Amino acid sequence: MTWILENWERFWEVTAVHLRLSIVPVLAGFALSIPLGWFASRSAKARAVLFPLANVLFTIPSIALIVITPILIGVKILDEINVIVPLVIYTVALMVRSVSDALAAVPGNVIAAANAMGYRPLRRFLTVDFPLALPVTIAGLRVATVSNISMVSVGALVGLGGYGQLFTEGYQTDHTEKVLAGLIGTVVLAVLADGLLLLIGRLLTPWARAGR
Amino acid sequence: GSGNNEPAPTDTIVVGSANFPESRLLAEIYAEALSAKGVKVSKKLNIGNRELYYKGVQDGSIDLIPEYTGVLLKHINKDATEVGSDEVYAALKKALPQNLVVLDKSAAEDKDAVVVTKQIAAQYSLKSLDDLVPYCKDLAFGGPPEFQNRPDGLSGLKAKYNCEFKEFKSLDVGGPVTVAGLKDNTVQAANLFTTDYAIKANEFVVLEDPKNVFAAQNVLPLINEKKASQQVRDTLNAISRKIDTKTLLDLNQKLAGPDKPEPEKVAKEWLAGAGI
Amino acid sequence: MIEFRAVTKRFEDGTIAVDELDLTVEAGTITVFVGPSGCGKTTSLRMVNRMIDPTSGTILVDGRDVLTVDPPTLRRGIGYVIQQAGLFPHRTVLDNVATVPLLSGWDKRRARTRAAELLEIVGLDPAFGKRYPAQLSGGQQQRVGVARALAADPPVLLMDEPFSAVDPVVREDLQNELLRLQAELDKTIVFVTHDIDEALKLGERVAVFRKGGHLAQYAKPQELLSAPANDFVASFVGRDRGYRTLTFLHADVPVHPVATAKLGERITVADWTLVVDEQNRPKGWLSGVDGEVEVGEDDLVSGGSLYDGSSLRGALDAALSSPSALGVVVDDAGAVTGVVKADDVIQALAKARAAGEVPK
Amino acid sequence: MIEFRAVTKRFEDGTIAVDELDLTVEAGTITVFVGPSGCGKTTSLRMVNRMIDPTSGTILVDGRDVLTVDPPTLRRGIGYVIQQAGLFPHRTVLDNVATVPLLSGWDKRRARTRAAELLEIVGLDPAFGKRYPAQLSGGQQQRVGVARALAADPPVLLMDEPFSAVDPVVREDLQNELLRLQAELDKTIVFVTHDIDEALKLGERVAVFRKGGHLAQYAKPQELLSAPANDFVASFVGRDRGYRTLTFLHADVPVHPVATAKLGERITVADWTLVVDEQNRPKGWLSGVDGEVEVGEDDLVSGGSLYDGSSLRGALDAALSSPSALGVVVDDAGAVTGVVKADDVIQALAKARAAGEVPK
Amino acid sequence: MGAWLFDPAHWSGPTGIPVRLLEHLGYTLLTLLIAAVIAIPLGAFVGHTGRGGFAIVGLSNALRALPTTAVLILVVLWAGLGDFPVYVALVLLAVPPIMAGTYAGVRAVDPMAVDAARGVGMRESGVLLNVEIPNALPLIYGGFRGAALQVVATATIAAYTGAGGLGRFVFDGLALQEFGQMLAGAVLVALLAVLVDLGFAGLQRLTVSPGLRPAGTGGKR
Ligand SMILES: Nc1ncnc2c1ncn2[C@@H]1O[C@H](COP(=O)(O)OP(=O)(O)OP(=O)(O)O)[C@@H](O)[C@H]1O
Ligand SMILES: Nc1ncnc2c1ncn2[C@@H]1O[C@H](COP(=O)(O)OP(=O)(O)OP(=O)(O)O)[C@@H](O)[C@H]1O
Ligand SMILES: [Mg+2]
Ligand SMILES: [Mg+2]
Repeated sequence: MTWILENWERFWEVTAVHLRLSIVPVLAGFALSIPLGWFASRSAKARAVLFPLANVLFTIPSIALIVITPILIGVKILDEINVIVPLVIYTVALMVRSVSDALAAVPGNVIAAANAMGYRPLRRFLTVDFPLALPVTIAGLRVATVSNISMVSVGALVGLGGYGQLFTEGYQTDHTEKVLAGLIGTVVLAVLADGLLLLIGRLLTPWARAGR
Repeated sequence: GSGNNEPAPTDTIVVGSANFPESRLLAEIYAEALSAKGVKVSKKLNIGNRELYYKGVQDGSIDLIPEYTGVLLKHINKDATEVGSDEVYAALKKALPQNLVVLDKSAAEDKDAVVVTKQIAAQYSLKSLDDLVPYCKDLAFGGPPEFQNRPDGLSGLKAKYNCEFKEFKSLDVGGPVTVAGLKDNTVQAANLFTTDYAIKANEFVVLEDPKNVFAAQNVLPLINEKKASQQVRDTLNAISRKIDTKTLLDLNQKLAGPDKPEPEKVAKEWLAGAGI
Repeated sequence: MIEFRAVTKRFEDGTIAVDELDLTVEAGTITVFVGPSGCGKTTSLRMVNRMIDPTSGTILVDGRDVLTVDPPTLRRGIGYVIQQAGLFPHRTVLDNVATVPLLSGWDKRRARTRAAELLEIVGLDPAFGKRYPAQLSGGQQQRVGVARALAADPPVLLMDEPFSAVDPVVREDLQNELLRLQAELDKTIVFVTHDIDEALKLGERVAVFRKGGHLAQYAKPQELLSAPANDFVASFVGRDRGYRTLTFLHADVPVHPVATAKLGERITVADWTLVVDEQNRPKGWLSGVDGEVEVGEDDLVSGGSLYDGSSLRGALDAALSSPSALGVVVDDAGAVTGVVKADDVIQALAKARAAGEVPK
Repeated sequence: MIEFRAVTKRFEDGTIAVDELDLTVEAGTITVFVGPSGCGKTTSLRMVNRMIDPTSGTILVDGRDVLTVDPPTLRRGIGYVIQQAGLFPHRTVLDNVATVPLLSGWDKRRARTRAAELLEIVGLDPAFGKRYPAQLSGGQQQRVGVARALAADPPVLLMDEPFSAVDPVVREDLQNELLRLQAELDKTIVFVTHDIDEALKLGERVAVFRKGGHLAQYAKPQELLSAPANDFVASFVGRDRGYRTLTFLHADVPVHPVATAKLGERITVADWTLVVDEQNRPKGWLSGVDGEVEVGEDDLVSGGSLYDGSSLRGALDAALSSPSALGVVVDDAGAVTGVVKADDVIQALAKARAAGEVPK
Repeated sequence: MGAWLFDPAHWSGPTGIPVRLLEHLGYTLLTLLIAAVIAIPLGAFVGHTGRGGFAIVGLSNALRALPTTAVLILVVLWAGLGDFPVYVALVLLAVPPIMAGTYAGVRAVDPMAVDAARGVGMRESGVLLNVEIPNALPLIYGGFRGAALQVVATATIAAYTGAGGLGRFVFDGLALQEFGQMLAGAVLVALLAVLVDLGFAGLQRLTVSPGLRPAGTGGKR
């Protein structure tokens, strides 16, 4: 803790990087997984392809992915994109299933009622299916966000890891406090993000707590 | 300091470092000195290993990084055989691609070395690698993964000393895992760097290398040719003149000290003390 | 008016859910589809608003072939109420009701004002508007479902077992409410149920389906009871169909005078005497006693059901349930006007039959 | 025998679910708890096997205070059947039924043999034993639920709305099955429902609860109908209570001879003639015609319900539903034995009343 | 990559692919075993009592946030080299999904079945062991298989501390600039993950009651 207080500026700096590197992939991955999840919820064939694919993508070691990404998309080796792309992939791999499950769990009679009232598909998805899928989706998003915050640290490999920097440095200098500082930072950030999403979820789904 | 994503303006020098304390410290010294001279500097420190950051130097992600003559030469040219300080330096200059240059080399050396604990040294009466030869086959050796295949690694030890270890354990690059491995006797000999304060702190014994398996490793700046203005060259060369191995040892000791100061701070102090 | 013309629905797996259905639902009436589980009631209903498209045949709503209308547009003009209401759990009651007007492009304020009106029409306090569906009882949810279906003032209303999830008491309330609404708003309603009592109560006409999507009988309720087309219909409408037929008969039954007495009076009773209160409302019966007695609460035998002049069924039950075998007749204020006898009811039934008022 | 002595249950949130309940369930009978939703039926039932513990008061099962018995042990001696059966989805039907014997330490083989027997007892093919609950229909699941509860041969059976999730036809089957079982096995059964018809049909005695956990009336079914304790009970047992009372009366009604004719015969009919088939089973009525006619299918007026000699209710309905006002009486083979008249039923009722057979 | 992967030299000896695969599998299985022993009782208990659900979800999310490498390093610094730090890091990784799956599974068991279990006279332990857990198995497996995927993927970090496993190929490939080796390592990891998942899918088929299969696969209806 004292390390954090004494090196507040540095800590704040890595925190900012860590935040940026985790928020961007979460948002991008979430946005991508909505159409994919929707697709999976509608088609057993899509599920049969997407879910195992997601599993396999998820198992690719992040180090490998970070090193391969620049070769695949042709950017500089030290670009943040090389951390962001793998994290987006992991996020999508995690979220596709959540979104698909969430959409599949929307009660059939509600969907029937919406159709019967004359909703067209897009509007129905945006104003009925998706809002009703929010609680489950957000539960998945919480997991994905937290995992992302944890995984950003591997970016330290290319000098980009946010708190991951503190781990390498602390480690190299046998400086446990620094490692702990990064660890505490990561967990606090994750818990805050988790809490924030929980809160957002509650605000967005006031009906979920209505009634008994 | 840490990277940000905007491409650095052309007049700014991006200073990088590898992810070990000495490299970071040297980078801080370079950066601090340059900015004191009014050069615009940004830092991108702690980039993994040479494989990664050298690509960064090549593709222009970073412009300047502290390097070691021997390993850099081997990195560029696997088959280089030079070992002496000046020969290595000369070969290196020749081997570098067009857009990169190295400035003057310093006297400071941070070499690979084979290190054993005091107990092992006593048990087998070891002083130099020659003494180790009869026991190689009984000992486990720890080092970074790349040590296995390098000419200045296991293959060199075999070729020049005919020393083949019982087992090789992939550990980290002269870092705490290797130190821990030595301490808990997981490995009996290991690859550390000569300026590592851990050697002193743990009373490890550095074995002499009479047959020069390990090439000279003089510290020097590797820089993008376009960014190497005369002012920059002068500043960095001035630094190199002031650094010797003793300096490195002292600085590393400071970094490893009980208060674990930030390299930036240590760099500033040293620069002030050195009058640069 | 809704017309099914030779409508068949065959699902992909080969199930024939509806088979050559010919049926006309008159405008401004409640038509009920009944039948055992899986007989094609829901399928028939959902073909009207194109939730399902028929395999062959034509469905006309007010003369227009539904297949020529784009489904969302068609559906906005047809109210649809389903079991357990199918309310949107994520919207307030008011916004649930305002759904169709909003979809049809009304502005928010107008849609909400209309929704609030509708809540009143279905008998809900507008204060419920701010709640979420989960905060309502089953019966209240059903009312919201009906309000939502009525929101765009559609001439046609489809209701698929809307009341099956609520308890019997609330269910009766909802049924009465629906009859009242229909009388007021004059919609064309198709109502699906598998409860024959509900069908008989609500339907101006009742279509009895049997397995395989066949129409077994399509008739007025009294006709189903008195002249079931076949054994299937007869067994489906169940026991008690003679008794139930009486529900639909409103023939006059002679009302006989009855001896009454007030509590505390001293009287001599030879036969059954009806004890009444100050407002002449029945309190119970006093059976024949010897000599003069003071009329006390304790001597009363509690009475049977009361007959308010509605149908022969009420008259007969009043007589059957009365300890004196005399059914007490009351006026709107609940005051005794006389008694009816079971024999008279049976004669009235015979007369009604002779006059052809009971369908054969 | 189950005794409730001044039993009160007040939940943590202050709800009084059961209020000072005093009630004795006789051994070897079916007692039904009815009442509107939330009136404390389930709570009362669950206090018997200590799924809920009372706030005050005592419950005795066969003379033993249940609070003195450790709940799992107590429960193994009391069968419990709940809505939708509550079967264990992960166990086969046979293993579901064998649950209690296994818990009580029977060896596996014996428990399974017993379970197979029980499946037969509740009318299920033992081949169902290998299936999982999800592979059964609702009605079959209910039977398994009953079999499971019977497995340890407990003297007492608690059933909480066990049949409410199945459709009306299956429900009637299950009710009949239960009556048969009870006659065979002579258990003490407490049965909860909110369907008054079910209560009247199954209960030897019926306890009517009202909101707040009060016992409104505890009586035999016919007494509830003919002498409801108060307006709440009267309105709860509903309209038609006079007519329903007839269900419990088995007085003799005179059977009159009737003119019959066979299809294709040439006859002269002056009055209503009952047309029968070769086995003397009723086909329909032929109304009075002038001159001689050949009896053809087309001239028949379809008949009403048939009277099989059970209760006065059936007799009256047969008469009321018949186009000739004559209720057709049939024997077990379905052959016509004569006709009954509504008047006779009404007289039989009066006689029964006079004889005190109808409770006051 | 293909060249590296199919080079027979890489398929034998103490540092060959089969040995590394087995080592990796070993880390994975032991980790999962330890994690299951910790997480299943915890999740089941909280699911059974219904108390502390909020805490369990929060805790498992917080645990997920722990960067595995950092934990590994920290434990190495404290406890020295060896397998111990690897297992600590991997177990911490595996616990959250298993715990969350178990909790959710037990919560999702049909309350009617649980009520019936008490009603027939099962004790609380019996309710949990004989009804709740068997019925929660599909979701428990869900969490478990998720954890298995993550552990297989992450067990590569064992190489970081000099231990074996397929991570060796990834780390060595990286250090030696042999992308073929690195990619081969990654592919082998993915392959092993698929195999492990298939294995657990088979185990799931064997141990989950057919009565719990989604309608259609459980036999005729
Ligand atoms: N999408 C479908 N695919 C195949 N068969 C179907 C489909 N929908 C309904 N069926 C079948 O068509 C028949 C009629 O179904 P429908 O839902 O219309 O019956 P219902 O009379 O409404 O029954 P219930 O009273 O149970 O609601 C049934 O046999 C049913 O299984
Ligand atoms: N655990 C509980 N905590 C608080 N109140 C409860 C609880 N269980 C039941 N109640 C309340 O006690 C009252 C009686 O409930 P009970 O379940 O016995 O009614 P019921 O007659 O079985 O109703 P239903 O016909 O709906 O099953 C109700 O008001 C109910 O809300
Ligand atoms: Mg239906
Ligand atoms: Mg209940």
